[in-house]
Amino acid sequence: MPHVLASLPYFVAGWLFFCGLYGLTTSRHLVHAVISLAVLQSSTYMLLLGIGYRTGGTAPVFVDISPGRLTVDPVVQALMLTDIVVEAVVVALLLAMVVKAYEKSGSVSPSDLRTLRG
Amino acid sequence: MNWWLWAGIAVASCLIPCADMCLRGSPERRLVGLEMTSIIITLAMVIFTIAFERIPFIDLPLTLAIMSFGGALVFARFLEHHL
Amino acid sequence: MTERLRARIFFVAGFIFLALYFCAALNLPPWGDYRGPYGDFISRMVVYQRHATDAVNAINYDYRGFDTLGEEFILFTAVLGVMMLLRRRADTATREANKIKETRKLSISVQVVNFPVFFVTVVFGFYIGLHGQLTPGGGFQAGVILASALLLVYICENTEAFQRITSHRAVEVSEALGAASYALIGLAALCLGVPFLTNILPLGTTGDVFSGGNIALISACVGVEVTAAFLLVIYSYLEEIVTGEVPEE
Amino acid sequence: MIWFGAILLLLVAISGFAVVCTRDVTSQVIALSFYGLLMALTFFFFQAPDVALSQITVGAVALPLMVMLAISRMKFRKAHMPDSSSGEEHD
Repeated sequence: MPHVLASLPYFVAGWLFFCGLYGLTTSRHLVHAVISLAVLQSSTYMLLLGIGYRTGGTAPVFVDISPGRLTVDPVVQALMLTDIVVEAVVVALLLAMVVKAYEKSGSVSPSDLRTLRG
Repeated sequence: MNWWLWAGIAVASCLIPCADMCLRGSPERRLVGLEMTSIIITLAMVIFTIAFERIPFIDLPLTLAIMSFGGALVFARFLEHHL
Repeated sequence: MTERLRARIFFVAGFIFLALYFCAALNLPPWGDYRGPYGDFISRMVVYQRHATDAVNAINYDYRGFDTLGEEFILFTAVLGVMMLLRRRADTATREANKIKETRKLSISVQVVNFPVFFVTVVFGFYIGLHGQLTPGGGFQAGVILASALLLVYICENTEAFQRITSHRAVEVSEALGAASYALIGLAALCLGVPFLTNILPLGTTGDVFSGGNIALISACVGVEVTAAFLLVIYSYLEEIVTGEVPEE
Repeated sequence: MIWFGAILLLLVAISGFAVVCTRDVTSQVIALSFYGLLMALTFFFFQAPDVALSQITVGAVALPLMVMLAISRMKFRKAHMPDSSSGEEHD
């Protein structure tokens, strides 16, 4: 494998993390901040995908192949799988807080949440 | 490297104009790009299933085909009524 | 702190983080050169040990079942939070008294297409959920598919039916039951004198629908819970819009 | 084959950045859905079909749906309570 590609998924994961943080710090809309958080969370999927992949490996589903075949790592895939579904509900919880904050204060800007000021 | 893989790559390379449609412009323009994207990804997944010679993977494009119908209606309706 | 100052501080810190992370990533094992032992061990053993052909679901619902139990309770708690924040009418009597104000009509072609698609989606959701131990699938995905099938009922403007289904008490009960029965399956193993969440059911023939022992059962419980969870979340958001009234605080 | 995977990863990186940079929330939801579909294809290509399946169901439909429900509820509240922007002093 060419040397340029040897760390590419790790770079992409770090880049997505950076993008999510950028969106969070500069957001002027609470829903925008929540979506940025979802992008930030997807960086972990990229990292795990990069770690578990193996050149020439196939998926660990043994319906039509014999168990001796070289496969990619099933453990990191199991880590990702539940997290993706739970992520959607956690995003729903955060958005419920956003809706509530909007109903109380009439604003969606994070800088208008005066009670959060330290 | 077999021919199916090349075919899948050719279909999936159509995602680049879709990315342009989805990531710039008004919401309606983006919605058109999104529908095209789900069609192209369904096709690409079918072809990659044949290329990898793993038949159980065919469940995924099937799911995407079914879910994208509901997804399209949801997006269209919310854009029309509520947003 | 002004917005520009915050952005400036972020850019300094962010680029330092990015540079340090990229340096660290260069020393990770190269992509495609996985060396960990656990994945290989499970890939070789799963068919003999559990008679299940999908290693990922075998890990999720059996080898790492305790962890998935935790994840499921995160889901449960998050749905609880959404309902606490957004819902106001708890008792069924006032809920049934609410009139539906939304009377817009969709084009007839969409309504005609919707019914068969709803049917196919429900059947497909059951297929995905019950074949989790054999092919890619399982309870988590099946739950989302089934919930989106019921969302189609709302989309084709049959708002009354949607409200009657999702505001029914059975949805809340089945969410709680789905979460509880996962823990009860684990406790059943304890009653037989083996550790929590041990696979106690007969393993069956490899490749059969009734194989893998506990895996299919736990997957079904998770499917019930995820379906109910998504329906509850969707209805919590839509309640005001569907009933068309904003309650006084 | 590995070059195609690399291009796919770069496309994910670009569209992730584009999702974050979109300031209009309604447009951002659709960009997020595109990003989820692209992630699903990436998972599929790198031999993770289970993860791709949950990414298809959640990332393409459920996650954007949650955001749209929240936005539409906020719009609905705005349309039906014109005086709510004055701010009710709770707690």
